[in-house]
Amino acid sequence: MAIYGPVFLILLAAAAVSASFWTAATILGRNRVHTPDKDAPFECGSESTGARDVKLSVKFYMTAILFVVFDVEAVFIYPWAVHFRTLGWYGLGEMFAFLGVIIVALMYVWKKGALEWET
Amino acid sequence: MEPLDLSHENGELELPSEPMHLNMGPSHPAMHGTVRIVLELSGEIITKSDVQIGYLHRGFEKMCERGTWAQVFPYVDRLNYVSPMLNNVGYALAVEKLCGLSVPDRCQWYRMILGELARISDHLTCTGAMAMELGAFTPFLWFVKAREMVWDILEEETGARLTHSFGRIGGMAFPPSRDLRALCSSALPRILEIVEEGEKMLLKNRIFLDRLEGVGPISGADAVSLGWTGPCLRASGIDYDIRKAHPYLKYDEIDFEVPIGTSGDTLDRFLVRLGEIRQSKRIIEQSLERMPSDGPICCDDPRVVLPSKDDVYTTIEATIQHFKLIMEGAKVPKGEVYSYTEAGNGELGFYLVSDGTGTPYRVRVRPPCFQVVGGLSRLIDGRLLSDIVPTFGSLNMIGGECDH
Amino acid sequence: MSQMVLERLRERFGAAILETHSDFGDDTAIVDPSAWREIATYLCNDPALEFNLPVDLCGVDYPDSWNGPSSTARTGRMEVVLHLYSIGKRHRIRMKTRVGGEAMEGAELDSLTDVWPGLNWLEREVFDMSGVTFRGHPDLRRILMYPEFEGHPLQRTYPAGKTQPLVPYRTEASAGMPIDKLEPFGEFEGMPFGRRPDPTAAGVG
Amino acid sequence: MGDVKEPLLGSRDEQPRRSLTIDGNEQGFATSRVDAMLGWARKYSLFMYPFITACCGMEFMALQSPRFDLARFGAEAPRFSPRQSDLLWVVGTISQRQAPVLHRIFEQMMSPKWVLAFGTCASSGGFYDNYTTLPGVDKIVPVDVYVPGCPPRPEAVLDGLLLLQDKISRGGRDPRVVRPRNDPPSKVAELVSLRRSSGDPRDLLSHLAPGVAGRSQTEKKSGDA
Repeated sequence: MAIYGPVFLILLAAAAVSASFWTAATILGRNRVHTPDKDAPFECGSESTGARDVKLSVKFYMTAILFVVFDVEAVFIYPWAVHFRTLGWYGLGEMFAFLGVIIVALMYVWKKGALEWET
Repeated sequence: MEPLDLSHENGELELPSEPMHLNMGPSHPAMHGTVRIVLELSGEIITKSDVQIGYLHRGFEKMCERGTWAQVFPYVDRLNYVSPMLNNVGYALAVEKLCGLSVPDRCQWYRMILGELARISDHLTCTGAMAMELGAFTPFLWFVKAREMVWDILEEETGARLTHSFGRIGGMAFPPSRDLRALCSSALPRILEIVEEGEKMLLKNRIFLDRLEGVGPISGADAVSLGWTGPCLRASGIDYDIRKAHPYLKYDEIDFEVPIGTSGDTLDRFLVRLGEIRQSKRIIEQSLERMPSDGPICCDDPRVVLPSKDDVYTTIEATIQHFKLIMEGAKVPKGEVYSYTEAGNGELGFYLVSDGTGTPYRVRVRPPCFQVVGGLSRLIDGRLLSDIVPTFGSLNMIGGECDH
Repeated sequence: MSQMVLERLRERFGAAILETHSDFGDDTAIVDPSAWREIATYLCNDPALEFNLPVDLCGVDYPDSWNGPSSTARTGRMEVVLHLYSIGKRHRIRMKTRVGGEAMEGAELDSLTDVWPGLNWLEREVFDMSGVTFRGHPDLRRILMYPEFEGHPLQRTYPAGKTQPLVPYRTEASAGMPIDKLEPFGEFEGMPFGRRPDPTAAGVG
Repeated sequence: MGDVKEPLLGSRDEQPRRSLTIDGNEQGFATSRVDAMLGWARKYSLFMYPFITACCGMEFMALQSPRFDLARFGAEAPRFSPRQSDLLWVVGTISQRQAPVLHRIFEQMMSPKWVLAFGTCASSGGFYDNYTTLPGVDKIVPVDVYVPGCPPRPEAVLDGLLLLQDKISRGGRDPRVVRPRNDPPSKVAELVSLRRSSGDPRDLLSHLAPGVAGRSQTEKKSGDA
């Protein structure tokens, strides 16, 4: 348990710093005045023409989600790559199995046409 | 329960989606503060763009109808405010064509020298700003330092760094100062050094080249039908430079090349401008040698040119002439004329209509970058959003001239 | 050098070319407004003339109240002037026509945007500044002035000093200091005496 | 710290307008130590919003360049969003079409905010006194310092910036009069020598033909030493 002491301290310090910023901002900036112009989004000075509630094509969402999934999988490969030597053949086999699963998923997604961009 | 992923052969299950509208508004670092582009985007690709100008419309043509012919010079300075001297020379030549005047040789050479200096400062500013808008801030500072040297010479000659108002109908305000040769001979090599240093840093930089090559291409025929002139037209391979096609002043007596591009994309427009800086240096050097070191700077037509100050204070005729010229303006003969010169961005034309009085009836300026920016939406449609910045920078839109 | 252009125009269009002259070296053809488009397409497509560069298009206002400098009597108040250039043949021409009555009624011309795409913005500017509408223009709206602006500023009848502000000005009371021009900063202060008095400048806004 | 009430100035729906003064101290003099310290901190870290439109922009580039460096005064950081900037540089002519844009950007800036009108066109509309030009930016936004000149020389703008910094350090919000910096005569001599030591601009063209430049420089030095 002792070795986790410093980690706990860092978390504490981070919480303290962010809390102090937050409280300082609320105290100092207490009397903000909100006028319709001030709260409007800044679009190079022109009246903003509704970039907020626009119905975007679904392909953007698909690409974003797929990226998140494959990125997280990439994160798992890094620690393995660091301890590549110590894990030996067993580690290699495990990682290839893991990669196999990802490749299958990628094939499925590709065939279903989720990666298509020019509709 | 039916399985969800039915295979839809008959047309995709496409959810209705609207394009996103975005304002690349007037107050934008890459839009020179005066152009607003309303973009219709699908993702990063621009499907439709509406370029709106007029945010710096200052009513140049209406203001010219108020004062005399000579009072138009300060307004003409502020059209293409990056190279004001070229506007002065263009307007002076237009009025002289209407009056049928010809200026002495010394003044013609002097106009060419100061005009080419202004062209150098125009191209330095445009290429520097283009590099800065793509993130290369250091070459921008170098090019502005080089432009300071050009401005020092112009300040020494005309008294003002930017808005000289140095042209007069029938001549120039003052003769060249005695150390013009020394100033130019020492400044021009240093300016070339800085330009070469900037080029070494930019033209071998992979990122810079990838951002410019093949971006916003336009063919020669399209450019001509859009009314393009100047460096942007020459970048598309059309060899049309008014100093060569219809020489005015003394451009036919000196040799210089006209840099021509090949594919008409942003990189060619960048390289044509850098090439023109070197040609302008050659023109200045040859003009410096051939300019007579003495002789009148203004033509001797009393109806148009102001008398010298000591005459005005001593003789009554000069005083009357001075009073009538200032108060009622030079009496330009009735009629209309169109005169054109090669300014920084292309063919700068002046269509003057005179009704014989001292006040211009109509002064129409043909701003070269107005037509060039007119073709911008054709260059950026279908391309990426980030390609707008280099393309727009390479057109060198100057608010004062485009919105006159 | 391009007398040939004027002759070809005269022999081909005859009556539609009202007058031609070459003052100060610029070859000019004054044409009938109805034949404006036909002559323009001929100038652009004829292999001998090949005017492929649209140089400039502008409106010059000659209201009778100002008895403008135009020499011959022509019907129409607003003169639309088009300058063309041929890159290949290196010659130029100016084509003029007069449209619109005294109150700018019927000031209409055919649009040449499909002949030269470069005239798209120039026609919008002539519409914005001088009030001439172009039939068949893809999107004829104001280009230099803001859409809420009424009137056409480059017409002689529009006083120079009349502003139509979009944002309400701050008053001296709210600003706590004088922000308006102090008298005697007259409307024509500093202007030479020789300038022609503007007969229509009764009340300047 | 004085209770900084941002006035509802020129906002669209015409609420009652109050003049631009901190309620605490009318004369605009920093009264407490905290005010003085805050003023000192603010004046040397002015984040600018460069609202550049016309020819003054060229002189603004010269101002940013190494020769007339704005960074010496801590005011060279351009922030292209009004949310992160304190000083609005209005550089160049503002047309009637640009006025709503400028007004909206001024409104969207975070207070405390200041405005510097760069050049005659921004200060009073300049010689474009016609149907399309806004006769002075103070018609729509409260301006703190007006820098005359068309375009003003960079030195004039730096002087205007110093005036603004004095005003900020005093905590003055009074828009009526900006008290000129009081440079006692002794200081002027020092400033001039500082100017001379930083070199004559002609030095930039250093190796001029010795016959010409050398003589004019020695003349100048001996002239006003």
